[in-house]
Amino acid sequence: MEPTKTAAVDSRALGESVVNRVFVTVGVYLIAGVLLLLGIGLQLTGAINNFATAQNMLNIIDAVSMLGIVAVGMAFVTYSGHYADLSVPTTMAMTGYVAVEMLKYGFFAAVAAALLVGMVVGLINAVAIGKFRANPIIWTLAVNYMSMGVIRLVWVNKQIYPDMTASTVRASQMFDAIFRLRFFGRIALPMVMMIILVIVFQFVLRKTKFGVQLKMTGAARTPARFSGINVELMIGIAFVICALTAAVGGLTVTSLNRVGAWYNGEGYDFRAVTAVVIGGVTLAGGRGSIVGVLGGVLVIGILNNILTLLGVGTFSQDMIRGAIFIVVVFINARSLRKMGRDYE
Amino acid sequence: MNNDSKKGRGREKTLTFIDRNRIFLLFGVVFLVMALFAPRFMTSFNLTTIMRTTAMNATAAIGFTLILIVGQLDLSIGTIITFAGVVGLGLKQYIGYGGSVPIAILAGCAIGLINGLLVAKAKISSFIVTLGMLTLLQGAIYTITRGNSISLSSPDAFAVSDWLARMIIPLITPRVVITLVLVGGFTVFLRLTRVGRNFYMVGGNRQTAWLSGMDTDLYTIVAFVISGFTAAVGGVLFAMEGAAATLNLGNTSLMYVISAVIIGGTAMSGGKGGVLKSFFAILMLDVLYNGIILFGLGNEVKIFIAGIILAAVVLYEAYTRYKHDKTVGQRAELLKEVDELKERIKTAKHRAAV
Amino acid sequence: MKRPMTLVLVLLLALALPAAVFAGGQKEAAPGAAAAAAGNLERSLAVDTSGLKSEDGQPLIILQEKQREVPSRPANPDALPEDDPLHWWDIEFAGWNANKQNIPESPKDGAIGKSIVFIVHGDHPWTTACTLGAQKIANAYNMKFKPLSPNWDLAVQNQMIDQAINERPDMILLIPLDAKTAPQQARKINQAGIPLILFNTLPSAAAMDYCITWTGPDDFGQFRMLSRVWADEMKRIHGTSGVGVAYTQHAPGGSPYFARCWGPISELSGYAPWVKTLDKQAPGFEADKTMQLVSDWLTRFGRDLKGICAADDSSQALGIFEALEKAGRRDVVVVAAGNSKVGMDLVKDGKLFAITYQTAEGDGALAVQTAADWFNGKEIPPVKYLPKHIITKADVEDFYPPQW
Amino acid sequence: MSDQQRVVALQMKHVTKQFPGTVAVNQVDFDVFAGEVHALVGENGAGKSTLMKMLAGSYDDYEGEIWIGDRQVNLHSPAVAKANGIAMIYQELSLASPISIAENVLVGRLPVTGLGLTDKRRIVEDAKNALERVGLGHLDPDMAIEEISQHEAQLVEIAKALWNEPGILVMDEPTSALSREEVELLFQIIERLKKEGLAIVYISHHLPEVFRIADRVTVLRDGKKIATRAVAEVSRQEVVQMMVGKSIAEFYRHESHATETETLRVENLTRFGFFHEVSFSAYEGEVLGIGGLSGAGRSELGRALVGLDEVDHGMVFLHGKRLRISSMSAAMARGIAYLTENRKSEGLALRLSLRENVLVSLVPRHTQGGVYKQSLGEPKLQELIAELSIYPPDPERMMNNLSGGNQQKVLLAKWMAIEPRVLVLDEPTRGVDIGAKSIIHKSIERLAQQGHTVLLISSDLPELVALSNRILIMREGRLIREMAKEESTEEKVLLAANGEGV
Repeated sequence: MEPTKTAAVDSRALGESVVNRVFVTVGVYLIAGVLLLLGIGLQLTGAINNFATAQNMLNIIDAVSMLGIVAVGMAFVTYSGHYADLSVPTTMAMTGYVAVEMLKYGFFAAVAAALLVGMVVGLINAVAIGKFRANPIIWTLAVNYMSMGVIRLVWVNKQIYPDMTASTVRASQMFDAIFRLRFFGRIALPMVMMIILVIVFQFVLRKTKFGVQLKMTGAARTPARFSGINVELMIGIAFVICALTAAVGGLTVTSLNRVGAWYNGEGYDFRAVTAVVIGGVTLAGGRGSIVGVLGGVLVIGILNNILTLLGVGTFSQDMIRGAIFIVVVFINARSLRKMGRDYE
Repeated sequence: MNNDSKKGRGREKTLTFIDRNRIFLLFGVVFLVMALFAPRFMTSFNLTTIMRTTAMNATAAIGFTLILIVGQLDLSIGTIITFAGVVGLGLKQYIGYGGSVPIAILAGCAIGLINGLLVAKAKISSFIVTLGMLTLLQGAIYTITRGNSISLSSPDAFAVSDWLARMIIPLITPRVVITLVLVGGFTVFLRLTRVGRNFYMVGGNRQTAWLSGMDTDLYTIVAFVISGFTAAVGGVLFAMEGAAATLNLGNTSLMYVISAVIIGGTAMSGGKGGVLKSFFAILMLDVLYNGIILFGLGNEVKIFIAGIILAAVVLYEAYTRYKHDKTVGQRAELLKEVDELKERIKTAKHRAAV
Repeated sequence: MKRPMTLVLVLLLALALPAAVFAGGQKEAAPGAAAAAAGNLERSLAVDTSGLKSEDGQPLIILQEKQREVPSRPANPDALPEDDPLHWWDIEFAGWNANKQNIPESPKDGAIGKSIVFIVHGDHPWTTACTLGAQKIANAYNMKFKPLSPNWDLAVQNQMIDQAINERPDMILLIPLDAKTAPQQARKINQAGIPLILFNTLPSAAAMDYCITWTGPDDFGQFRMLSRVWADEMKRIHGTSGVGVAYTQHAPGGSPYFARCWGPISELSGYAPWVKTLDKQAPGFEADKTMQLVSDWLTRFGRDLKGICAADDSSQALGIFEALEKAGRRDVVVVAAGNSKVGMDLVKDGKLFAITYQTAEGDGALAVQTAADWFNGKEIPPVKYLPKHIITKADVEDFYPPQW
Repeated sequence: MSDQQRVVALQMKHVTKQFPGTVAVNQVDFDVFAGEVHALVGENGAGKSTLMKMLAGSYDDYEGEIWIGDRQVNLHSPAVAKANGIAMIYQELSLASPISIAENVLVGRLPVTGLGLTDKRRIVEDAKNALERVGLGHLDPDMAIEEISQHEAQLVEIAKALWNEPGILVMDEPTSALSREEVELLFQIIERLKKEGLAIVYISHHLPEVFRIADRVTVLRDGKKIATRAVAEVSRQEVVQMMVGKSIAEFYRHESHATETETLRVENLTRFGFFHEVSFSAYEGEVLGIGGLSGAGRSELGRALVGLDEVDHGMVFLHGKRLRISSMSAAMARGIAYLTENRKSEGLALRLSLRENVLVSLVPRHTQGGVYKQSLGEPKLQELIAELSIYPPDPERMMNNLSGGNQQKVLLAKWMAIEPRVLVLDEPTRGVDIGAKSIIHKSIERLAQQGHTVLLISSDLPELVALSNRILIMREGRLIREMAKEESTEEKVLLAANGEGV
């Protein structure tokens, strides 16, 4: 935050090196590409095998599709300049519980109820953060505690099973299918959901009134307000979207685990933020894209894949992941600054 | 500017004073309730237990408070706690506590230094840096220990842990003393020394601080180093008292400390807050939890109440700011006539109606 | 302006001290006094818990007919290679060579009316079941039963131990949060002169010196059993050539992390040397992470991967199956620990070949039963295992409804 | 100024400072005598602020020599600058809002006791003294900056600078947020400091002020020094010419386009504690000036008109129809817009591009069936860039990389884009150079010509008088007077604003 140089700077001056330009435009996909090449290279040297196969690529996407679903929603919060929604994990768990409970009224009741839970949590955050400007990190943390408390109080440390609560076998089968349904025998439903969400939200972010106004809101809240934008609403919607995707993610995780448990969704908060930020959505807000977030998610997937194929232990993987995370963000921020597209 | 506005400000000031010190009141209330109703709460043994429980997080909270004061965030304290514990005990069998403890603490500082450099010099958001560091350290811990938590069952190790846990006088054990000394020291440092005040200035307005000749980067880095230091101290002492370092020693500390420090009244926005407040906030939470256990209630209650308190505090702060923003700049002399004006409006409406 | 605050605090402490004295005085008149009543022992001995059942219809307490025989400890286990069963002696047989230190004498006045504090490691459906089982026995003896759960937080568990000591119950039963921290915890309780029984999590040897006994699953033993069944099945399907296996490990800290991976490895090194260990990873208890891990394994090892041994039969097992489904690999033989509902359903569908019988209720029950026996003055062995049993499709039905 | 006291306090010898792509300050010579006020004028981007930041030690890579008295110094960090007795008063307030006034004033020089611990009592005392000097004796030094008003803060800023007992005092637009009274007070302070032998550098766009207070004036243009003259020997016109390079009339009274058709009527509009019972009407093609001291409630009135603040009482009519304005977007939809006085904090998203900042106002209008079509705004954007000659004319350029003047043009463009029927302009030319100023004035006139109604809130009296067809005077939250164009002169407005004269 050193005094910023407002003196007119003309484009010749700015460090528009090829690298920067490429990075700012294709952003994270550059990294994804590099990783893919790395993988192929390793395969050629025989260090790993079967990397460049359709099967493996699908595995990678499968592995991250749930993370993707959540991250896409989280992106809106970050984009609105509010860092992260830490209430996501418990929201996921709670939707799981409620959905499984509601299976006794059939599958669709369950899904509806789950989304309703997401909606409610989202609205709570929306009011507190959007209207009263509570600090997003702390507030969502508090909400996370409270809803966890609620879960524990209501379901007293029991976990509940779809096939036991469901009224009909069909209902529980359908619930089971949320994660397992496959198109053309291989394309899993979560993958499809992720892709659809990415497409829809990319459109929302870029082409709709909401998207454009959210950008202004995220980049500069007060000026946005003084431009006739209903910033409270914009931020509110962002949090609701986040909570809703968390609900969808919660449904999927619960369907995968075949059990409503409070540990479903654990760790998804920071994992999602990581993906979002790697994907080029800056914490300063108003910058980045949903497609970029998809890229971020893929980068994480490819990285894990390569490391496991190399036989790197789970724990060493964390170290590498942490380091790469910092580096990527650094490069991204730096090239933005050099391009004069941003300042500290 | 006339007397009325001055009076108004006087009133405002009293309120802000209460507001600024709310954590002490909060602590008082919680303590009183427990003292009166919780069975066996008021035994010197139990109170000592509370102090001992407080020690680790309270120590870590010192650095974290400082981090918030300079307007940054440190998500890595939890893993630093663990890391220090693991290093401190892991190296003991080779070089003894005399060597391993300093190394563990230095390690903490070093991690803080790296965080600080990345934030201040590479200009990456502290949220990112420390989040990455969290993941990285977690991996490092598991890798170097190969999944073994570390325990010492040698007599001298037990001797040390007994010494640390020994009750000197009610409420006070050596480990508690160390914590209290650190808390006291940093409170004085931040409140009463120029350098200490400068941290607030850096957090309050980085540019001002820089223009008044402070090396803001340096202050930021130092804050992170101190955060690493206090976390490490907390971790290694805890591990020594337990004569064992588990690999998730500090996992719960991060959220715990964040909540406490915020409840204590230190602002995420920087430039506000204090170590003593954070300490009492931690103490308050521990008293609360202790009481909850004494009542025989489960975690669900504990988690829920923690959430409520945190939420209440955050909302309260947000709402007061919300109100403040609405009224800032009002003219006292105009406010005086508001009632009379309202009256006139009402009658006018009335006449219109008739 | 600071004064009011300080005043409040001073006032509080002023209030506090008399209260402390009062509470302190009252403390001595602790429960258990009732137990002194004559004839209590007889009545206690008369109580019969053998009839009690777990939710899964199994008897709550199945006593091991014969205790397992313990090989003599090698001079220096760590010197031996990791795939040598004796390398793990200190973990596997922790407690058998314990030299007990000032263990309190049994009052021999009967278990009825005794007060026990029951500290587990953290909230989990397993824990809930375990506590339920313990409760059943406690009720049978009409004990004052206080369960505490530190929610997987070591600092909190230590605090709970202190508070338990402060309550001065007749006995403390403890699941150490971590094997390595157990000694100091046990030692503290021991020094406070309160009888202690450790259970479930096998602590490191030093802890055994300070407790009456340890009760719980014979993790190593069970996995040695499991691994043999597993090897046989793989042999039946794939023969003995090119059989590679991988392990999804338990979370680090505690014996399961080793028992459920090195148990089989060291066992098979003798029983079925033709089984090659390809990899072992700890994806945590998250289905999606496990799924990714196993998918990558399948990519990496392809057909060489013939078997997977999971440290957990719910999330991990599910993850494994989603991965196998996708790869269309029905031939991989999978075994896992624990009998959660999810796991048993998988066994029923023939997806999971075998799981170990880990009665959660029995775990808690055995601990309390042992406590009762001690109060009743019975002889207590240094280590008391839960029964070992391997559940396969053949008998899985007997274990429904699941405990959790 | 007699010769014996002409000691050179500060001398800059052909100093140069380059930014990537531009030479902000180019071979400039500049000196200040002890006990004189040396004004530094020039358009935005002329290099004034850069030159001063150089003095403040903000740059460690300038070229050339700087002499303080007879020592050459390297002002490579603010610390060094302070050590050499240089104090700055910044345009953007450099105060830490969560921190107490006292500590802001005494920052870096907190009094300490023997133990090296800060001395609470003396902190308060010293702060009080410092505040006394700028007429803020009534403020409680323990209050946080965020609790006091903006012009109070501006004075605190000055108190802070003076407290360092500098040998050289640099003031960058010190009056931008001050009311007339406070400006007078400031000038008295400056006079006193002159007598105490301080060397004062005074940067301002406000030529009247310059001619009122300065002894010498130096003109910069495009980073180069044009000339240094004694104020006594130069006329406003000449200075203006030197600044813009060509001769333009600084102000011109433009003829009225006001019609009889009423656009806006306000009745008893009241926001408790801010402004009470304000009533007036404005007509098509009229520029309606609103004069008064800062803090008189003018901005609040403007904000209320567009629904940024909710109103407690009163009615607003647009073309005779009662308006119930729930939000600013509603107001915009009805054709009322408000240009804020705080360009940086409320006006522009500095991280976003020129295009995004201008077109944001058009987003609702160009959204069809939920889809926003940016392309629809393109022609308008180009047109406005041309009309306001925004430089550089690159819609992709991030706002932060534009000079203040151009930023202000963009802000205006944002509101001209929606062609509002009523446009409320709050200090439309604050801190803007003469070139930009005249362009903005032309656009205002153009709006009027085309029948828009402009409410012009301005503390710049010449501007207010020159542009307005009528002038309303607000004082302490009330509308106290209306002046027809004929009778309105700077002096009358000023008197009225201060509650004097009839």
